Amino acid sequence: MTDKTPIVVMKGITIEFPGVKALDGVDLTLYPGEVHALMGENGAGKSTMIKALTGVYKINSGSITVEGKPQSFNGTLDAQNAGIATVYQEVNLCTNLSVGENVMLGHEKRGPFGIDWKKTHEAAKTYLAQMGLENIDPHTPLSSISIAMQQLVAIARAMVINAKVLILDEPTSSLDANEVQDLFKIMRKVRDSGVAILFVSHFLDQIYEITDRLTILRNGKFIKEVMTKDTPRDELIGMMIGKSAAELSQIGAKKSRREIKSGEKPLAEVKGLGKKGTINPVDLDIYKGEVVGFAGLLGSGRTELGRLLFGADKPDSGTYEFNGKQVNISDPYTALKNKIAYSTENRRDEGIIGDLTVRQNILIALQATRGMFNPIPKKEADAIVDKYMEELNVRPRDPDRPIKNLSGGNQQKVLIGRWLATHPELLILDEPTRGIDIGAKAEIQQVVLDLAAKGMGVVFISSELEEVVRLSDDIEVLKDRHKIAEIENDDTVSQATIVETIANTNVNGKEA
Amino acid sequence: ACGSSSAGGSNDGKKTVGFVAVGPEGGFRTANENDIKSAFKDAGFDLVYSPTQNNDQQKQIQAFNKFVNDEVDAIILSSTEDSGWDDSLKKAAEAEIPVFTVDRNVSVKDADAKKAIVSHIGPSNEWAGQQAAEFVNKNFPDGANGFILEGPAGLSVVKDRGTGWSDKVASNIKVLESQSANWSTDEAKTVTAGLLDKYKSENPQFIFAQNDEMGLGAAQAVDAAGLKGKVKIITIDGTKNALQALVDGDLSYVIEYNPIFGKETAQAVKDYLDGKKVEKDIQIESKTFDAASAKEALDNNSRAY
Amino acid sequence: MAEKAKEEGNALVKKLLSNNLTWSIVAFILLVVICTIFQHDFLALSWNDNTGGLAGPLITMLQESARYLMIATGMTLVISTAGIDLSVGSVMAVAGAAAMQSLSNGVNVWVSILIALLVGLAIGCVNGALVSLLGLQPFITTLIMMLAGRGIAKVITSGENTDASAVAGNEPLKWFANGFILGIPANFVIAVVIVILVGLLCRKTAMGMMIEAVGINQEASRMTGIKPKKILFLVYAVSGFLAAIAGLFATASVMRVDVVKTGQDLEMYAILAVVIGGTSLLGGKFSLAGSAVGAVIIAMIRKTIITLGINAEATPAFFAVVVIVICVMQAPKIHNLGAEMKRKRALKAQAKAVAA
Amino acid sequence: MTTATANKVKAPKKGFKLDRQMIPTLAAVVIFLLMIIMGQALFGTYIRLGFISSLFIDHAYLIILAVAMTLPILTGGIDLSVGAIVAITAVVGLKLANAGVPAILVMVIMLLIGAVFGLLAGTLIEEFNMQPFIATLSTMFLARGIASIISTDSLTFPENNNFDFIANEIKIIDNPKISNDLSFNIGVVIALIVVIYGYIFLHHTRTGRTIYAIGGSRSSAELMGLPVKRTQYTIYLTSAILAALASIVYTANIGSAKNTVGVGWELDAVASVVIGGTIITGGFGYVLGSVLGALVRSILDPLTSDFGVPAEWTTIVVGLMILVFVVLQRAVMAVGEKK
Ligand SMILES: Nc1ncnc2c1ncn2[C@@H]1O[C@H](COP(=O)(O)OP(=O)(O)OP(=O)(O)O)[C@@H](O)[C@H]1O
Ligand SMILES: Nc1ncnc2c1ncn2[C@@H]1O[C@H](COP(=O)(O)OP(=O)(O)OP(=O)(O)O)[C@@H](O)[C@H]1O
Ligand SMILES: [Mg+2]
Ligand SMILES: [Mg+2]
Repeated sequence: MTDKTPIVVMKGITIEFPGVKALDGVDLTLYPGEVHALMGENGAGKSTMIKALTGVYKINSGSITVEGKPQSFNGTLDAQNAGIATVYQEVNLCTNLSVGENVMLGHEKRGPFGIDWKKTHEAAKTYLAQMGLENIDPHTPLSSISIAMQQLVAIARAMVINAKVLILDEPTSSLDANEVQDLFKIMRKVRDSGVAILFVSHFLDQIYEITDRLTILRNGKFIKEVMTKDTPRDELIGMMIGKSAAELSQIGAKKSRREIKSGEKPLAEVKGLGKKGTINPVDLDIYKGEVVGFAGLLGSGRTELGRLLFGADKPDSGTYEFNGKQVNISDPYTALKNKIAYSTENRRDEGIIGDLTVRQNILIALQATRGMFNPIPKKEADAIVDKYMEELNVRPRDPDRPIKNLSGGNQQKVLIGRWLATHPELLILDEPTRGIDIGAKAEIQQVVLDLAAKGMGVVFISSELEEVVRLSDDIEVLKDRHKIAEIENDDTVSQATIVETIANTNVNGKEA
Repeated sequence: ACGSSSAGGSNDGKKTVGFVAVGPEGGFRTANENDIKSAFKDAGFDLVYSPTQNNDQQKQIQAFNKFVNDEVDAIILSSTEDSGWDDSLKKAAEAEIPVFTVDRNVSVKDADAKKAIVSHIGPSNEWAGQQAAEFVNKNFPDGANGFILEGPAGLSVVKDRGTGWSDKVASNIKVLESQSANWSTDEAKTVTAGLLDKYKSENPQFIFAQNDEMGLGAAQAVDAAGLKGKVKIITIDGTKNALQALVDGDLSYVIEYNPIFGKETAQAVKDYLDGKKVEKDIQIESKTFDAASAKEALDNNSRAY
Repeated sequence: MAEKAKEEGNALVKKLLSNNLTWSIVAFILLVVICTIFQHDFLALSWNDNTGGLAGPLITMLQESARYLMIATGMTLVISTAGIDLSVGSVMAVAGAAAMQSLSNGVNVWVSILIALLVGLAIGCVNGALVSLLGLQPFITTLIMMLAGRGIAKVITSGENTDASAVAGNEPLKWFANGFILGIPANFVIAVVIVILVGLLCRKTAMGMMIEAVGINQEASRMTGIKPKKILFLVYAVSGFLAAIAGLFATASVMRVDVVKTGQDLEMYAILAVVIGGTSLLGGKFSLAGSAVGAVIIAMIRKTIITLGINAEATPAFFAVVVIVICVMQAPKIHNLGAEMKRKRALKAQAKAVAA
Repeated sequence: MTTATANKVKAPKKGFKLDRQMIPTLAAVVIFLLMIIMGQALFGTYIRLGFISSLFIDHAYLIILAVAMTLPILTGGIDLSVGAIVAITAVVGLKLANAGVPAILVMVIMLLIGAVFGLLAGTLIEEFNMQPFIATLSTMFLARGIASIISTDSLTFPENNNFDFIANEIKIIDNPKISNDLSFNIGVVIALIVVIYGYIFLHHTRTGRTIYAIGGSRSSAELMGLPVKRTQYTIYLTSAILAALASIVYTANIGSAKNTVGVGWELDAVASVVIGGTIITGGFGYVLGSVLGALVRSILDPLTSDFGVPAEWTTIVVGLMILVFVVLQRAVMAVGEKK
């Protein structure tokens, strides 16, 4: 191992933002032909470390050498020219352009008359195919594919540069198991060709599956560099969170199913709810205190169904009864007024309001339901903000920071706090644990269970079948924008049951 | 629909005249254009009116070329600029459409283009500037200090009125400062207030405002500074408002820039189309007013604007 | 202890230096200084018995700034939603025309004022409806309204520059623009009061936050239950209304509307005031205080031009230079110059140490 | 694994991809044609060859400006200085021509002056974080101010040292009546070349694609490693140089100029670009749309004048026509999105 010469050496990297030292003397060494993971809790400084390497942030002290040459990049372009390809945590693509254009931007194939679009699109097609997106026409507008697919497109884009270093910041957070395996296949191929890969993920399974070496950060400080195979999980977790793994709250067994009393009226009763082109009519009952999981593959329509329930999109068919009343949920405002809340999977575009403070981001939905001219009294507001920052362990615990300056995982926690603050009776959570560290994930899962126990109806949408199976009372299975099955989640049900259901049922509900 | 017939109503035997205009801007301009329009209507013409925006010559050129293309019987040109018309006039000459310039004369180099212009009708800006200078000369034989309020930098009216002033003004008359107030009453008030502050010690005694609008603004600033009557204000145009102000003692002298020459213009066009001879340069008489003659003019209600 | 105090002091200085408002005020003071050099009694104030108020260059400057304060306030809210209102200048003309025309047609002065305000509000509502309900782009919508507004003003006065200075009973309106309250120009006082009211409305209720939210991320705001359409409609309506007040200030000052000149180019001044005040044209966080200072600076620049006796030909260039200087002073690059150089030096030293 | 992915990814519907972004531009074509037909039906002069010829000859400058304005608008920026750059280059150009500097050299100098203002705008935007609106507003004031400091006279070309060769009309069809002549001049050819250049630049160069990317999301474009800064400089340089080119074509055409030329042209150019379907917030649009937009904008004035609209009403009517236009576009797009 050590006989290799490192390709990237970062030493004593320190980065300060107004009021925070995001990194404090961190070292990182990348070797060719290895997958190296940056490990740490939300806000530990992983993304910041990556941005320091690629010149997005200027370092206050420390040194960076790439292939033995000292470097200080002035932006991603320089980094790219030096052979570093990066996929950042938040998807950074141009939604106004087509998928193919996004993949090839800056690397279009040129012919005698400038860009040769035919060749460019062909090239894009091959790169997309590598990511398992062979059936996506490169001409498709990026805006029309889901955020998860966009993530894959971003990775395909990174492949275009013949990089010596490939950086992937939480690429798997929105992928399902299949996609993750596809991605790993590619990562192995790339690694074997001698490229150094820097990888960030909060899934320990994935870490142990793909990585060779780990660098652990905590609170912006360098803790240790270790070889993956020599480090047991407990020890790793201990290093990441600074206490022993045993102290970590664990949700062990599967939730026991909530029994529905006969004659009990559902909290929400939906019949034939659908919207042409996005989701076919669906029947659905959600009871008080019940967690309903939506399971399905990428693009199966889980998000679309969630959005219809919240009125984010207008349904064009179906009836919707809530709390025994016929309701017409035509927009989010009406939904919130009826005590229905929805936390989006698309954090950057539909979730955070970047320049507003954490405080304002928590309060804003509650405020909107109260109306513009009925401000929340300061005391009450402070109490709410404190409560949810505390409960969800948002770090740093400073409510007056713009939310865009928080780490990805902490942004997610703030958003969940926003919806809880409205005291919903039905809470729809779309990928709530995306990008959340292992400690916080368990906490959020616990929050979901607690809320249900207190009588809230919860819709839980996640690409991680494991957590869907563990938390849900009922699981709705979707495929190709149809609901194909409803599974009562008892002890006989496992992830495999669901995968089988998806594979063996076609959209008419018949066995395939 | 193509062929010899022209754009408008030659079907009813009326002659069509295209009017390349500046557009309604209040004061002189509105009076002038309304007068031309009604005079041509009275004379039995079909007048197609085309204003510009922001004094943009380009829009005028476009309108002119369109009239040539529509084969109107004559074109009235009230240009914002005195040059830049050669090409368009050449086209008019080729199409044998007579052009009458009003208000502002245009300078043409090209011989073909010159042929298109039959006649110029309008009062003289330089004359108006000269009158202002002469009034000041006469009133302050021992010399005086004062300001000039100009229109926007670069318009030829502004230059011509300025040239007229400089041609005639006596050497002991000192212009402390010339500032633009953009033809605007409101800006003139602000500018004048500033100038009065700044030159308090120089004892300014006159203000020459290049139009009525600015003169009225200056008068208010003078009034506010408690200098009413001590500073003589001279303006050009001769709108009713200005004459009233003259009667009230807010202004001291108003030089008319007579906008009422629609009749003369219509007559010239008619004569030419009837094959009669038309004079090359038809000067429109303008008057000057002091308080007494202003009162008279207002009393017998002879002012149309 | 002393160390800590010093550190705190440094932090304060840093905060001040990176604050746009600081630089705007510095710019304002610089302009005043320049004027005083040219005209020694520039700062002098005297009592004018004629008008019953203070007199002097600064006072006329404040008098002029009232209209900028109004349109800059409306513009701030609009810009905060990532929009723009190019029609404010024209709305001023329309409102002025409505007031002057109805006055000279014998309408009671208070009714005339009301008509003017309602007309401005109505145009603002049309802008708002087009932008929010039809989803048209603000730039083009208000550009259309800018064109049409001039036309409407001309239609109201039949193309004349209606003069109501001689109409009996026009005193209240005249007073708005020319009067004094405790010696201070009434229009300035009124404008400041309105700015404060709008500020309170924005910050004491949730209105300000919601406007900002819509400007920062419209879709995310919609998902929180805010109704972006309502907010958009509201800000354009407010902008129209405030522009009408500005139009009254501008026309009542001379009791005459000039259909072409009243409010001409003032949309640009308002936008400049907003940007100088630190609100980004991309929308989001806004500062009404900043815009107010920006508005006064615009009036001050114009005063400086008169005071220095800058030629009509050179005024646009002078204006440009001042604006560029102010904006460059506000540029983060300039503030961070010191820190950046220190950082570079430190890194270099480190690199040397490593090499050695 | 891959098969699992394959069966869930359906091919998107055909035809959808291309049309949506093209719709506003197509709408511009249709409405332009409708306007011509209406003009012809009511007034009988709108398809005369002479009318068509002067539509292009008189508006070659606007077509160039519309192309110039398309670039910054595609990035979500704007260049308000184009009208003022026309003025300053025209004034300097004519002064030099009158001082005996050869015409070709004068043109080169005019283009260079344009470049200087473009560079200044680029610097203010990229180095000092000024927003394009404010930066170009400042350069607009600056250019206009310097132009009027240099001269407020109406300047004309000297007899033997002018740009006539650009303006001289070449008749393709020479009828006895001038209104039936079909003609063009080098100015029109220059505009045509600019349009082709604009098209190739935006659609067949990487810089062009970067412009669209910046319009989509500047921060994304930066993180994607695109040369954002360089592209921004290129944009404002190009638009300023094209403005200088428009100035050459315009002054050649009318043979004279002065400091007040070009007031409000930036707004005409913006209107053209928007009518042509480019979104003012950036990211979507076509050069060809802007050209159509310029033609539509140009035909509004003769239409209002032929309809005999009363003087006070003209700007209202022009405004309403643009409004109807953008509303129609919006409606067409809404229908397109539904499909
Ligand atoms: N632009 C910024 N301004 C101020 N503080 C910032 C900024 N970016 C990041 N931070 C802070 O730096 C710290 C590290 O953030 P970073 O995004 O690197 O965390 P991370 O390890 O990637 O976490 P996650 O797993 O949640 O993505 C956080 O405390 C964050 O609040
Ligand atoms: N085969 C496909 N090709 C292109 N776009 C698709 C396809 N399937 C779905 N989409 C788009 O992707 C989105 C998929 O819907 P949705 O987000 O509800 O899926 P999901 O089940 O939540 O999956 P995920 O959120 O993991 O992507 C929709 O915007 C839809 O238009
Ligand atoms: Mg991160
Ligand atoms: Mg989803």
